[in-house]
Amino acid sequence: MSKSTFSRRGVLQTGAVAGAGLAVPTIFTASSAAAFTNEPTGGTVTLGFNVPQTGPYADEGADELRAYQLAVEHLNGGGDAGMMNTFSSKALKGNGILGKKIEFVTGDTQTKSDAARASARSMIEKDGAVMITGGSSSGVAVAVQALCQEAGVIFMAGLTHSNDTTGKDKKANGFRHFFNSYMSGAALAPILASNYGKDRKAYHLTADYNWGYTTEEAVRTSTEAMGWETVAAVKTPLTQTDFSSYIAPVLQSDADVLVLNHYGGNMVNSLTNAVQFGLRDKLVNNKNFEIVVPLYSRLMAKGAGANVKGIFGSTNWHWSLTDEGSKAFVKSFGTKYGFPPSQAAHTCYVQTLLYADAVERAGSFNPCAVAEALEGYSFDGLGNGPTLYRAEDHQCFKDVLVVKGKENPTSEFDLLEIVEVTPAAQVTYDASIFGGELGSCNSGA
Amino acid sequence: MEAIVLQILNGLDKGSAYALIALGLTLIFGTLGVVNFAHGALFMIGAFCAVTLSRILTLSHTIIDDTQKDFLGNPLKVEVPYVHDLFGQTTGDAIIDWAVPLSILFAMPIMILIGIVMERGLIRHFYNRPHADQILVTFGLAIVLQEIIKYYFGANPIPTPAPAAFKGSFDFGAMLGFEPNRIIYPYWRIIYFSFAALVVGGVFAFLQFTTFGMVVRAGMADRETVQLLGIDIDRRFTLMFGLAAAVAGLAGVMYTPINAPNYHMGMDFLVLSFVVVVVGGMGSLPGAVLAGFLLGILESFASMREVLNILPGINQIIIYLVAIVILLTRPRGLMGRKGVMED
Amino acid sequence: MLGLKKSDSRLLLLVAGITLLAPFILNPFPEGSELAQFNAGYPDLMQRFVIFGIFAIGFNILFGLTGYLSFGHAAFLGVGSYAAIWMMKLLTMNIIPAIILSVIVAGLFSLLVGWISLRRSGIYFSILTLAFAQMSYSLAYSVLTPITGGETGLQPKGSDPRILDAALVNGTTPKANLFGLQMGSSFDLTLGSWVFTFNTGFYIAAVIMLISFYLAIRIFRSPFGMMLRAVKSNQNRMNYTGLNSKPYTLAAFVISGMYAGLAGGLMVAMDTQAGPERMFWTASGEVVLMTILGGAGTLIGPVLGAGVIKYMENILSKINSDILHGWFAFLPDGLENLIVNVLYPFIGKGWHLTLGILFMLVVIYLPGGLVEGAQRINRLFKSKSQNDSKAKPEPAE
Amino acid sequence: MGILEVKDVGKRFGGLQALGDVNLSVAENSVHAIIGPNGAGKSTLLNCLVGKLIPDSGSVMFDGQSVLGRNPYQINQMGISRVFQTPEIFGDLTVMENMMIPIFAKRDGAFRMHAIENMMAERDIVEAAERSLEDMNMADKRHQHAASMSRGDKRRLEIAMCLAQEPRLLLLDEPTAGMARADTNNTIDLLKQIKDERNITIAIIEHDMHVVFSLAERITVLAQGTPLVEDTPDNIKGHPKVREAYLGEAA
Repeated sequence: MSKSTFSRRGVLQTGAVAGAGLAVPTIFTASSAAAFTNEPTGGTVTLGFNVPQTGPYADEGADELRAYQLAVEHLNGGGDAGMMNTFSSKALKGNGILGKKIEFVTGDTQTKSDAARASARSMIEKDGAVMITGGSSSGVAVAVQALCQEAGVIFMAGLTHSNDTTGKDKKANGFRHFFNSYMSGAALAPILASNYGKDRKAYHLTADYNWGYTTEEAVRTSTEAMGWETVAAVKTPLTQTDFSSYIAPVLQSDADVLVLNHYGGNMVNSLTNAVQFGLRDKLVNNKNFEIVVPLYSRLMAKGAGANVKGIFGSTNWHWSLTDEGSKAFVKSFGTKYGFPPSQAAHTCYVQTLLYADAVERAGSFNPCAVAEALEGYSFDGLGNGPTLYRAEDHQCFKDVLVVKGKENPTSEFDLLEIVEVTPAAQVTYDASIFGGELGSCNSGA
Repeated sequence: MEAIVLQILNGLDKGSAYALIALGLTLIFGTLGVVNFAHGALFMIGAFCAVTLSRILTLSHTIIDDTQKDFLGNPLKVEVPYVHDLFGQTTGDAIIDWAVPLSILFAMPIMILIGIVMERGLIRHFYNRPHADQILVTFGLAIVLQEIIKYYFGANPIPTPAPAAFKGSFDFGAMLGFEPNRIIYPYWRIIYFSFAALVVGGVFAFLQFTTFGMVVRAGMADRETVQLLGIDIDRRFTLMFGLAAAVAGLAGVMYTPINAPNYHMGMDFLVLSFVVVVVGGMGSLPGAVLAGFLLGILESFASMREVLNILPGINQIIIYLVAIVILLTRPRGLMGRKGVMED
Repeated sequence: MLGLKKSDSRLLLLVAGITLLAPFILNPFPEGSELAQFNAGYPDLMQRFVIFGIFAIGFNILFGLTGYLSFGHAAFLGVGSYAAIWMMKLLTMNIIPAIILSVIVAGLFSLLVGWISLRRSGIYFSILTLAFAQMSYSLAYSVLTPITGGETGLQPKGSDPRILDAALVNGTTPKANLFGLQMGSSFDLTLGSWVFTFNTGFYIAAVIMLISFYLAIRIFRSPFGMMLRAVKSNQNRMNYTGLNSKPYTLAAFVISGMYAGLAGGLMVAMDTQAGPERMFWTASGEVVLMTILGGAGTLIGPVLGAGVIKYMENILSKINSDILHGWFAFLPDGLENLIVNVLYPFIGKGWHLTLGILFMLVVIYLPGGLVEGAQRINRLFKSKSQNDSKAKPEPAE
Repeated sequence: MGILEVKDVGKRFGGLQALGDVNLSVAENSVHAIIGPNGAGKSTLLNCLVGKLIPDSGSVMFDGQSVLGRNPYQINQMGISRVFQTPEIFGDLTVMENMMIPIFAKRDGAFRMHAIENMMAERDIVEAAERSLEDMNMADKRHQHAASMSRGDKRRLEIAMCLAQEPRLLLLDEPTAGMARADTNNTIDLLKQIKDERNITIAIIEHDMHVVFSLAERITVLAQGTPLVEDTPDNIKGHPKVREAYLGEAA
């Protein structure tokens, strides 16, 4: 276990400013002497890892935290350097960022916007964090991203899949590596059409909140473009635990595919219920009844157990990928923690590396300089093939994985198998379709 | 028509879960006069009894299989459950497969014990405190219990499937003369419903036909008189608390195949089950059961597409709406006794 | 002073002193020391202390005085927040209209909920308020998304109309202000290795909290406050004394709802964001915990309780295992690991567990909350010193 | 025409006829006792007078106005105060505050929002309360919590609270139930004093014949929900019907 001390305010890290009675007016915590919020002036730089540690996504948060710790270790020159070896950019030297050793603080988002913002603000105001990253829901991501914009620090989103994060709620200081609902739909539709045919009738169950709406919309549009018909779309309350009364009427509707636009506990329960009802053993319109889950995560697959077998869905990344970057990451994560990383861990690790790299290339921690370095940046070797951080909306465009629940898993982590790696070009869309305004970057100065 | 039959089925099934939890709550309120916010946590602990048993049954030793590789390219470690060594592969697998039904036997003594410990150690000191204090201390207990479970089992749901024999669903429609595949219902849910009916019937019979039950019922009606008769009603009430905990726990055990258990499932059910108790009438056992089924059916109807098209969002609030209407028009609930916490 | 009794004036002055000096009091440890982890004197947390203090003071007017246990007060806070954020989107980023509207809207909503819920008392009242709050939460999260922003909530945007404000410089984010004074602006005072932050938003919220606290004292000491305590004590006698208890409880309900709305409006003013989860029933439970933990029915208790819970939520939850190892690094490795393993379940991600245990202990042993605890300790010392003086042998004459 | 006129009042609970055609007239400035064996309907009648129950039939007029359909607090505002069998006081409040509440109710009606005024600044109310406490010899207890007092003191406080409102009709529900003989005598003296000093009508429900015959000017005997007879104490003592229904049972 590493023995290091954490959490200093940037101002005092050199001890240079320590003079009695020196009063400095500041906006947020960027002192007027500094060029931007929380400019690191000492030998260290503080990053804020804001993940759910309590609440239903705590396990996902724990995995994200593992990835962050691993990334910090690698960036500071420890361990086997993981994906730094395969990363196309060679700016990172394993001596921290710009020669400053990386320290970090952690916080609990509780998967609530308020708590997440409180935690992020404490990292910015108290601990002097110059970048905030993490989160495992879009509500939290959008809320924290807006905060970081206001405070003048960079936000590197963790797991957030809603179109809104880099769509209508995009911000100049926020960056997302994870894919989104639109990409899920675009990647899934062709695979569904080729596996299940173009003459299908779909029944959507949709979680009744923003992410559910965008996901339903995305899957609907792209499957309808393939020739599918949408028979019905029913909204289910977020707090629902037993989905039987939503699933039972599906067979009466003449639909032959059920799309579950659910995430987390909702998805685990609705899929479990649907399989229980024996939907997948039925023949409708002389076709096998099928179930689709647009967004998969390994932890959800684990929660749903054997029910995921044979069910299609999409995912940002999976540890069974065989490119050099993924192999390097799986190896160092697996060696350190004893099990393969989840996609949440992957995106968090990559985001940390990308941030560090952008700072190195920009030669400054200034958020505006970092944003400029990230905008329109193309890179490779981080597990998803050639990737572009698009300047217009700060969204990464890269290959999307279509996966299927594995029939014969060899371990509790081996639950999904990759069916198709959908190339980035196929999931790219016009930056303006979701509205929103990026604004201009804020450095807090 | 089919849709309605189907939603009634659904409602009965949902309702049986509500009824079981509410029954336990009402037993505790009726006998001890205690409002127990930790009841949902007992339901959750019951479910985790099933998880624990299946963990025990799958306790394994590892053997290295050189022919297969794990994700890091090392030889695969294969876990072999001890039950395979003890009973052979087929019997062993069958035992693991039947973990949930077996958990009933496992959970029963544990839940009764937890109930008794809870009553003796904590609840007892709150008989004469205001209801608000009871709510608060049991609410605190619920937080503690769920955090402990989370510490050991994590936040992620843990799948605990039903035995393979109960997979799939039964075609009611075909039986009733509808088209096939229109009204199907999973076997396990049918079992859950029957199980709930059995437990409810059992509790009623126990209270109705045994001397123990008679004394408890008398105590529920008038505690002081029964004590004056020289009967140690306190000890019986302690046992009743154990019984109520067992009812909640068993409801939890049997629920695990329906939804994979997680640490907050108790809280998810808690608010709802209180609404059920209040609608049924504080302290009324038949009221709790009736209200459980009624709310289950209403909730199912509210989730129908046809209804949602007219009243969007009604599925989000139906339970609360019903509670508000009932409380305003019939404060003692559907079957509450007159004068029992009526205002 | 200000029409208060001497002891109440002293309490008000004490609270005012502590609040205004909070930046010093909450930052007792020098920057960079191991204990700096426990410093709470940064703007966000200081603001939250006073905002939740207001929320709890208001809740206490209802629960502490009348004994009606509302499990739905977070709904008023949430409604107030939405009102405030809409004001900021449509009218101006100046916080005054936002806060005024949030109080009014929360007051109207609480009037409606209270008018219905107060037909019942006891646990039925609790369930009714809970039902209203849960309905508000569910609807705000889903069907009302066009008004509430649903899961992602609402934030002010550059493209909002904001008819009273001058157009923003292109691309900048709108910031909450009081006639140009930004809520986020701070003033750092460095004394040796200590840094103290004086934040505009905190001081504005603090002044509002002090006013709220003063009003609460006035209410407590007024005939109206006495009537509310009479409701809690014996509603039957009240009715047979020619008093209609319903308007009293309803007034208390609306006042506490307005306090909640004020807190909600201030939350938006300090941190321009409103989301539905602040209406979830656990959020209502939180204010109950604050009030009981501090001491229901006492003046200072709720503020104290709010402080303790927010401190745990923000400070305790940030302690991770690395920090623990850092603290105990001086110990031999085995012992260090043992201590860390014992402590770890209770802090960081386990802070809920600590909260639950603390709460149970308070309800069981200190029904009067931390205030009762303080009184007991006080008495203990007093009687001890008395005993001491008695035990002293009298000098022989 | 008495101050309280009860005409043909009937009340059923399910199958039980609790009151049937009760007629009663209480003359102004008199002490009227209602007696009767257990279950005779005395408490039901009282509850009908104060608005806790609404009779199925008949009328209850107080000073020419009907009390039926009014809430207890409205009836109290008309000038009827009730003392309960077990003292109903504000246990969590101090004796002084207990006294002040009825005085406020008298002055301000059923509801008035005094949220900002200081309670102690209400000079006239504080003084009125102190006077009443002194009348009751309870001035030294004014800062005590009411719940911590003896039962006799609680009863005296309750009566004081009712008197502070200067009611025109005081209803007493077994005011000496469960009291020791000495306390009972004190209460009788107290009530006599009230009767002599103030122009007040008192209706009393009582089991204790000693109390009844010490105080009452007229007595109504209730049995099985109907009045058997109404007369002066002396006539009641020898009445055969009463003996049969009530005293005979007691003997």
